[in-house]
Amino acid sequence: MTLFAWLSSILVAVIVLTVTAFGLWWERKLAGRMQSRLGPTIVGPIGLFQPIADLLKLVQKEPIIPQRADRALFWLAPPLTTLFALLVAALVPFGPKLAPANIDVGVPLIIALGGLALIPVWMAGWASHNKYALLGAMRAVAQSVSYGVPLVLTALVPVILAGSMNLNSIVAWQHRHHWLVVWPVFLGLPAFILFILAMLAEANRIPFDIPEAESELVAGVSTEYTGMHFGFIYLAEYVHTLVGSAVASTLFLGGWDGPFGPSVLWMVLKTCLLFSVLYWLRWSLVRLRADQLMALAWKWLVPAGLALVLLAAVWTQTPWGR
Amino acid sequence: MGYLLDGLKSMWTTALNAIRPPFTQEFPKVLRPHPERYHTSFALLHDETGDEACTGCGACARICPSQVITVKLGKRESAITQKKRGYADDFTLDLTACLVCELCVQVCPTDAIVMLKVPELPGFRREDLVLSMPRLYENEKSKPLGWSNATKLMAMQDPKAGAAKPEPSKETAPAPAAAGAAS
Amino acid sequence: MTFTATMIVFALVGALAFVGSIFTVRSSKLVHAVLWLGVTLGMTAILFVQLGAPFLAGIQLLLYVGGVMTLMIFGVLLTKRDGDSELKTEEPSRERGALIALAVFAVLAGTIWLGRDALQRTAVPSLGTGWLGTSLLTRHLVAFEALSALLLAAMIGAIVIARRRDPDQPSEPKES
Amino acid sequence: MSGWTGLFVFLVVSVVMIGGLLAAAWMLRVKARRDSPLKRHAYECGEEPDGPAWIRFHPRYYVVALFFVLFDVEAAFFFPWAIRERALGWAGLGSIVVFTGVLLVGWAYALRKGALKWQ
Repeated sequence: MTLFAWLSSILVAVIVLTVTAFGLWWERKLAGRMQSRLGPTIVGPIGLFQPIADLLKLVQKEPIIPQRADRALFWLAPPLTTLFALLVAALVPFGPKLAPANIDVGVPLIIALGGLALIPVWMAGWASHNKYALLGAMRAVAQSVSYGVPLVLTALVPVILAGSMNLNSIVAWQHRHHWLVVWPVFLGLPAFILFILAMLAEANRIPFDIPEAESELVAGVSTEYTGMHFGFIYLAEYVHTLVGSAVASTLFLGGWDGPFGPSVLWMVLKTCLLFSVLYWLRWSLVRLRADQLMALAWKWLVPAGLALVLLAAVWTQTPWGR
Repeated sequence: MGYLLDGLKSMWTTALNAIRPPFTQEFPKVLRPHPERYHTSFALLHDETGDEACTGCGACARICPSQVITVKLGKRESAITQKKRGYADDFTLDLTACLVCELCVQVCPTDAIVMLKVPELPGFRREDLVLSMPRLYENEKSKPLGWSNATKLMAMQDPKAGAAKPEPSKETAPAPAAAGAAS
Repeated sequence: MTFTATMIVFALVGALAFVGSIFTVRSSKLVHAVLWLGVTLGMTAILFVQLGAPFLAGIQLLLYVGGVMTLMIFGVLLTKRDGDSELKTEEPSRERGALIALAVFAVLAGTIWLGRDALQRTAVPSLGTGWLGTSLLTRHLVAFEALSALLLAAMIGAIVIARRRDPDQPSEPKES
Repeated sequence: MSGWTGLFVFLVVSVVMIGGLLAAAWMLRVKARRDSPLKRHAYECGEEPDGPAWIRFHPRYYVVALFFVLFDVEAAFFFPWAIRERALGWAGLGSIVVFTGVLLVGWAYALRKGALKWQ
């Protein structure tokens, strides 16, 4: 059992980091094509080794700690962001058996850990002793705080329908019935869309990348960072998005459930597809303004999430949902 | 609502772009076809007798708006015609500040300086962009030369004579990738 | 007495929680104190897991480490400080604080010590989250509904306080 | 319990991986020959940094965080109900609707007073 835990943990961590690294390449390639460019082509066949080159470059850079920064927090924050973002991956089942941590309270724990990744982001912004970084950090916190609520509420929809907080049970329920986005479609689809929106906002991705709005805040939290520490902040964002898409496909798209073939493949396929859609969004949409974002969260998403939860509860009481 | 519609529209656009072939070409490996009068970097020529055409008069250095040309005049006997004439003892053209205005070509009394048809590759060091005399003569041999020299340009500007036209270039082959700045 | 992995983790986590709480009190920077508090709260969550209350652990992470920490972070940034000034606790109040802490510790330890037999006899049944939901909505329904009134009071109170300060401050964040 | 062991193991694995990256960055890092104080200035678009960055924020932002905590508390109470939803039936649903309704009064009040705006 313990050996299995070690092996599956190492496997999942390696898979997540590798997919993230090549997700970087894939994003640049995709973004290039969406803008009629080529994307990376030089390093390796069709630029495939670009992330490795990037990593090597980052690793070699000189770490600079600003004069008035809080040295310990400044140094500690970026690795911690990556750690928390990565930890969520442990809870996602990549197959009926392949989940490093199959925990009964999976859903609240995933949301809690995902929200936790925010504290080191704020630490980074505060420790930099830079106005842009602090403003970015404050925006990041306020934004994630607002989007945490719809995130929890929409995650409750599959919990109510499946009657369990265990992610594996939720997938098994979808396996027995049907994927949640398919039916009940009036519940599953809006919840899925809301979940994706909230997840994007929590991971600070476009169209909700207000905390690092380049045109206003230089680079937000990462303004003062160099080298691998900058890399960690960057990596955390990508890991967050990747794991977020994995969670979304687990909760709404049936997770490892597929008509044929190995279950891991289906999970990876769904995750990567969702990941690509998120990049498609990223390279198509413009950034919202901070106040628009807050208004969207509190005026629309929170009541919509509540309505979905109550609707799901009503649905389970009706003869069709029992 | 407007944001949603615009967002969907732009997503449609990016999706269409993604399945179209890209416009970008990989510059050093693939070159776009250039117009006839495309010109960059320079070369110094030899005349029909095989001697250096430059007489070191310095007209190019004087007209150059950004003063990137330095010519050192020297007088000596030609090794081929055994006549005493002017030579450029040294000729340097600094491309870092060159405007590519082609004035030096226009004023050259002996058609000694012409421009090249292939783009110069960027260099890794500043010295890569300074064209010394050996490099300028080397360019004559190794690079495709541009159409224009002083005589042709003057003929083109003459209102009476039918304007000379640049000949259509036969050469479209890309330059060897590494042969640019490194010499 | 044999040492199992569970016990080692328990000892480590407990020690970290202890260290965290000490530094929470001793830090001279407010932000450090808040972050150390976060460490303590997070370690408490792990202790909850070890005590067989995983849902409580999740909620601890979600509400305390995620929520209350955020709240305190915002709270810290509302305080007026001149640059890098440090927190100082005056000598007598520090001593008094230590005394009170010791007293509370003595009471807690004494209670546990006196009730040790009863504690060992009644092993806490692991009833699970579902049981919690059922009892909340049936037996403790009144308390549950009263809770919403409490939350409502907190909301309205916060709004009123935030709005009262409005006139004497410009809408932009002001530098101290 | 085994799931938690797995989580712990995963934590160890990720700490080792991130630590490895940090160690690699530490070993391979380039050291500048000369240390310039200018390099360590906070970035302010090339200007001298002016005043401390740790500024005071408006209490309005505190309200947003408080609302988050309160709604999260609400959601936390939803979870135990959610997994027993079918068994608790309409009565449970009714209690939850009342619970939510009371909180929505506060929400409506906040919206009317404009307390959740981020400016």
